[in-house]
Amino acid sequence: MFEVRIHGRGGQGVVTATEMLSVAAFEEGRHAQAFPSFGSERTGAPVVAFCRIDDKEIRLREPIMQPDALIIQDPTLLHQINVFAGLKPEGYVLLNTHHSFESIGLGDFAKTLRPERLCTLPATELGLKHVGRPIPNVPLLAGFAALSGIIRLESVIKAINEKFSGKVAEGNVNAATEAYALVKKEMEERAHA
Amino acid sequence: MANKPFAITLKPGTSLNNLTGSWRTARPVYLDRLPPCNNACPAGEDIQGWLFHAESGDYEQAWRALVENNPLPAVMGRVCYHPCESACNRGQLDSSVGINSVERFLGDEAIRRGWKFAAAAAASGKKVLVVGAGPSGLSAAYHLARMGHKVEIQEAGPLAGGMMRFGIPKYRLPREVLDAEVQRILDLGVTLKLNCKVAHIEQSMQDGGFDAAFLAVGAHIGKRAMIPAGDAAHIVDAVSVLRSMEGEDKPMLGRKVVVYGGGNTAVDVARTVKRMGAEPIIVYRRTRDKAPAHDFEIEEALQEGVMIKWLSTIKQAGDSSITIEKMALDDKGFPQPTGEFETLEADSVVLALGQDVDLSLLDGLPGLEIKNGTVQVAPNMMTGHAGIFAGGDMVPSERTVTVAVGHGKKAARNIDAWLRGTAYQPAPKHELAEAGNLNTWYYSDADKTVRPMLDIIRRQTSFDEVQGGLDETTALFEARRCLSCGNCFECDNCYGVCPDNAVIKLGPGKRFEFKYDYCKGCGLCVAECPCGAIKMVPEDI
Amino acid sequence: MLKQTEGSKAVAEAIALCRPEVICAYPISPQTHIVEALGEMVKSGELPKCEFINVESEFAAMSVAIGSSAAGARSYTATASQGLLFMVEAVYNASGLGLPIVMTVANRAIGAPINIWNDHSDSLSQRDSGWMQLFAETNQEAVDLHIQAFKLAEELSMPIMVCMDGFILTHAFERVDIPSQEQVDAYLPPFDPRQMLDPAEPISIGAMVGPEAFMEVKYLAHAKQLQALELIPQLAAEFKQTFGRDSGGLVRTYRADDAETMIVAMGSVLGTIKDVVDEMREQGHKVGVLGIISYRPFPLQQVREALVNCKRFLVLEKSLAVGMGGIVATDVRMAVRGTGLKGYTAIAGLGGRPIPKTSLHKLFLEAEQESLEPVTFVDLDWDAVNKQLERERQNRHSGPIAENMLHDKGMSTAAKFG
Amino acid sequence: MGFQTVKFYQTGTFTVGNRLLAPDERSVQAGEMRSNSISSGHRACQGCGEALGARYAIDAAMAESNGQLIAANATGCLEVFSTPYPESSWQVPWIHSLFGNAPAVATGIAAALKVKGKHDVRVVAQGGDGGTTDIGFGCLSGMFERNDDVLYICYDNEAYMNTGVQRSSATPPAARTATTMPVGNEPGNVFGQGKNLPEIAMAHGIPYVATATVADLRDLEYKVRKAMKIRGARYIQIFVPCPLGWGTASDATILMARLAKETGTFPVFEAEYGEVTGVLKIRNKLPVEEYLKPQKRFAHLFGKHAHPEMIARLQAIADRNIRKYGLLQDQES
Repeated sequence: MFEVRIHGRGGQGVVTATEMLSVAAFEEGRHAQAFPSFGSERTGAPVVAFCRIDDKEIRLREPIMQPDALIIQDPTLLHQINVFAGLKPEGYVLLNTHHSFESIGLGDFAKTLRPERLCTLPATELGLKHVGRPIPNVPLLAGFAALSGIIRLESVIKAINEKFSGKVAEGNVNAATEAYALVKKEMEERAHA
Repeated sequence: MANKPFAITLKPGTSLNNLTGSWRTARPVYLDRLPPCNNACPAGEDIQGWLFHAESGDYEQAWRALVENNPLPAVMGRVCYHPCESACNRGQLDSSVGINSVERFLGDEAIRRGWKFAAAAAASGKKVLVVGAGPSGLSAAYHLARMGHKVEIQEAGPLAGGMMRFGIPKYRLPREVLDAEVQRILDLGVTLKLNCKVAHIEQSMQDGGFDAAFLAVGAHIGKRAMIPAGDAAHIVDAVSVLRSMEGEDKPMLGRKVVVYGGGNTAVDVARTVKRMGAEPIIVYRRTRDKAPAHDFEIEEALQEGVMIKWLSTIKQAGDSSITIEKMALDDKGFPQPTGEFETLEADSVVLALGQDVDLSLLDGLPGLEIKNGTVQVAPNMMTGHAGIFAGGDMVPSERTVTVAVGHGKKAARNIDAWLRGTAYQPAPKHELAEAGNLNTWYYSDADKTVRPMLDIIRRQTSFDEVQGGLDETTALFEARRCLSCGNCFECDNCYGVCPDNAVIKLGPGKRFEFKYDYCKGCGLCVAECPCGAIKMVPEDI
Repeated sequence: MLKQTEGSKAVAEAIALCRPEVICAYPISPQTHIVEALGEMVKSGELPKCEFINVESEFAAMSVAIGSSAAGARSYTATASQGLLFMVEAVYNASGLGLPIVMTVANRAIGAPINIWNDHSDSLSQRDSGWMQLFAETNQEAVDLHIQAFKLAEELSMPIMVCMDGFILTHAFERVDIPSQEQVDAYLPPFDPRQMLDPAEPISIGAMVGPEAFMEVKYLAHAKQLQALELIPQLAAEFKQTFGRDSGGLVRTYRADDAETMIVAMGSVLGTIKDVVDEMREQGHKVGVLGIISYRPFPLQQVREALVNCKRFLVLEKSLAVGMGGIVATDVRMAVRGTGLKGYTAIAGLGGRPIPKTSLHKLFLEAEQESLEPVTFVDLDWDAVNKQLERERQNRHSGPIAENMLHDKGMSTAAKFG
Repeated sequence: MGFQTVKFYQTGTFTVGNRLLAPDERSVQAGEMRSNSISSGHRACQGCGEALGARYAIDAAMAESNGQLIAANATGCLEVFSTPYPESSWQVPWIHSLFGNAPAVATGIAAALKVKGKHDVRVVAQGGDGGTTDIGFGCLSGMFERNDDVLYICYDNEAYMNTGVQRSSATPPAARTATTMPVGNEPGNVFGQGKNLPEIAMAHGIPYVATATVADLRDLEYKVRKAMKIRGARYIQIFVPCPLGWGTASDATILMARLAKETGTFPVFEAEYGEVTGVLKIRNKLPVEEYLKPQKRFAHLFGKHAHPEMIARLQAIADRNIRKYGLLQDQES
């Protein structure tokens, strides 16, 4: 079982992101369970949502306390709560920022994790560029696909098309595609560095 | 219901099993009360009864109900002083119902449409002699004829009608109206012999083979007063004046005519001579409010230009003037001389001081009692002589056409009973329907309709009828102002206001019934009955 | 059709397949997504011949359903928590009048303190209301139970609550098989009301019943629920025939055959329990599970049969009878009366407190060792509780409990995740 | 108002029946075939205004709907006296659910009828003033706001009579009830509180709002029939005196209603979409004493320890009604 936790703020599509992640997994014939943290649903408040992916039926209903992957949609949360709580040592971290881990002061923390499983992505910019809204969730999902290989980009695109239609879908697909490529490129560059 | 939830779901209307009548401590009962109009009517008319039919526009039915008691509605609608209207409870609400005008409308309508009386009952084989074709005699003849008796009227005068013709001026009662109503009575098979003065009643009965007689000769002899008068003074009595108006030779009274008296006859004479071009002055010893004449008659006379000297007596009459003395009312309201005199121009003086009865036909008849110039009768209208009944002005009574008509009806019923060897038992009188018995909320506000009056110039110069009749709309309106005091008119209020549906509506004309199984005795039906036709009676507990 | 979808959406689709005729909606978390989805379906025409009424309160929601059901329409509403309590008078009335209304309860705690997260306090507070209550373990079961619920309610002319854990199920995206309209139509006949307000055959519904018949009326309601004990397994079997799935029924056991320690629970926590049991089984512990689906009527016999061969049982419940202990546990103990079985009660997950596997491992081991207190409060912060109790002992005016405890726990007013 | 066209008839215009009217102009209550929606044998007190008002109203609604009517009833006197097991007084399909939910139940019935295509079957909800102005107010307002196809009839007897005469928000100032006893400086119910529900209903902008009394049957029937011709939420408040609660004679029920109207204490009017469109004029204006004096609930205003100042305040309320609604014959309304 693979467990993903997504952090963000109300209005950034955190819950939608886990749902789309679960849909993407479903599209690949796997079982998935997405659920929110059931917090208050006000804009701007810290929000967390979860997604489990497995090849068999998922019965577990506890919150994800030791995630295999973290997607952090808003870097300002780093100063507010311990978003990394319970992260497994082999865990993946995808952070929405155009800075590096080092430049935002997470250099030391990053060193405790596997470097090939860490990545930052200017997802808000991608959202603005392709969809016209500063919503980072879809680019991050695609970036996560690129980073972890847990799901495929095609599945993310299917989930996008299930969730959205028309221009919004198109923009999101473009954003996802670019994000996927960016992360792939980043990972390759890092692998060759 | 078997498949419906137990107890929670119920069958409709099952509360009929719960007989709430057991809660009652008092029960409502329907009753009829005597309407004040009926109670006041000297002719014994069922006024409310005929108004009921008039309300729905069924005038013929209304007329038929009316003539059950009074065969002269067109006359009555003109000359009756309508005590019914004085008694009418509506008078306490706005103004009394114009019963008289509706009656006249019905009477005129009957003449116009030529309605006839219903055929007489099977012939009884009895013969009755009616003496006098005045209102009382005609009334008795009518009722007796309808009861199946053979009736002959013997009238001393040249025409039927009595005082209706010879006492009431044309401008109040057009003669064609009178003639029509008299003729309708004669059409029932009544024989009328005119110019046939009964000299001796027993003889006349014997001659004609009559089984009974009704005497209604009226009071036609004018009373005289002791007035010192010169030889040239022209003094006549009012009855003679009015009677002569019906003949070829009109009375010669001159220009200045003094009428002495304060009754309706005095006013009639004054208004009559006014129409003949004279200048009448009524001299009366008391005040207007003490005068026996109806105030509306005095008012109409004044409107027409009749002069009236109140609180005056004639002290002396000369050939072209009279001397009058001013009077003053004492503490008890009696006029007393003041010693103050005045002279009035007078070409003639008409005495209108009342009339006496010519009782000569009774001379020698055993068993009779005569008092104050009138024949005394028992409650059944029979004189002291068996089989001879009397009524109208010749018996002690208020001398009006309506009273006379009532006498005729009452006498007829008693004669009929006497002829059949029984006694007439009038139906017991219901308790009076008083204003307090009514819930007048339910009656719409509706002021009395005013009858049209002839314009004043024509009143002063012609004998055209002064007071007009109602047209159909106004008559209907007036009829519908009736409150139906004391008698159910099927307004459905009791049926409607019962919170317990404990009143059964039986259908038109059949009134209502209480369902005492359910009536809780709240009394709402009584309180909300407009006409006082229900009352509460304590239960026997 | 298999779908990856939200529990609420799946339930809404299932409701729509049942062809409801009147739906009353009043928003309360966490049931909102269900009626929102239904409202959209009605408005778009996707769900025809249905009146969707936005009422002004839950009391009105149930009252409207009472009216529509009494007038012969298949009627549905959904609620939770305070909403259920706000409609309680009408809840009792609906059952008293025998109206087969189906209501989803997205189970949620009851305040004060106000709390929007899951536990079973709300529907369990209505255990004596005369309504049937079925608890879903998964969203698939929630879908399936709603389809069965209409049939069950209308068969007996009695209302039913389908209970699903708020947020945990209602807001969870997971794989659900949504049946086809043909399948549902084959299973669920049109509503043929036992009685109906109809000018053609007037009846008076809702009489005042005095002492002379009230007990009989109440017994008849009880007797109906006893009939439901037979009907529920039948309908589940028929369901399996039509849809090819096991869903519903009165109870369901897991690895219970040779179990010495049985864990009894309701709702979604059964999934976590099963995972824990699997792990413990691997370690050689003879642990099994009894899931109760039908809480009302309570299947005393089936519970007894499921437990009679074990040595001890633990009832894990998301509800608390304050001043007494377990609510479900009381009924379970009633079922095994006379067997001498050892029974334990664990109160867990109140107000959305996570029930992690680790805590259950520990709890079940203690149960197996019979070292538990009769009533255990899982993951209770004894430190905070004891401090407050001490404060109250010392000072009558000790201040608001919740704030004191947050202070003790060093928390700011911003909630932690998890 | 429209029904006044029968004015021509001098006898019986205000009575239940009138033989002089054309059959189609006659009142429902005058008909031998009226539905008698509440049968005899109900357990209402003697002279009960509510039993009377309910039959008036429901019979009229039955007549207008050709018998296609369903009624929802709030808890209260009307419910208790009409349906104690095992007997029901109702002839119409009828349901009683709770005290405070009759409007919502009616909404549900209307929704069911709509969805089943039974457009000819109509729905009324009914309750007393407590069930309407107090406990049922929320549901009523909701029903109004949604403009559900329900005629709600409030039988207003100005207190909770079923439970023993306690104050409701429809209880008039100064009135004695079991919870506003005639003691202290300002005996009886307080001034300045309470709800004017017809006006609150009007504020919802619903198609039709009217008041009526059991003293004006023709007006009442006209309003019920008019309301039944309209679709959407409609509200009629019928003034139904209570002999028990008011301390009046059982035969004075209609008189009391009449006096309430004639003094201006209870304005009788109708309104469409929030605007007053007609008033029933006062025929003979009377001082409020005429209305108050026969009622024991106002007895403390008279006699040895009289409160003329409170009577004056009640008169002022009546005068305000008269001014506001134009209740006098020559007033614009």
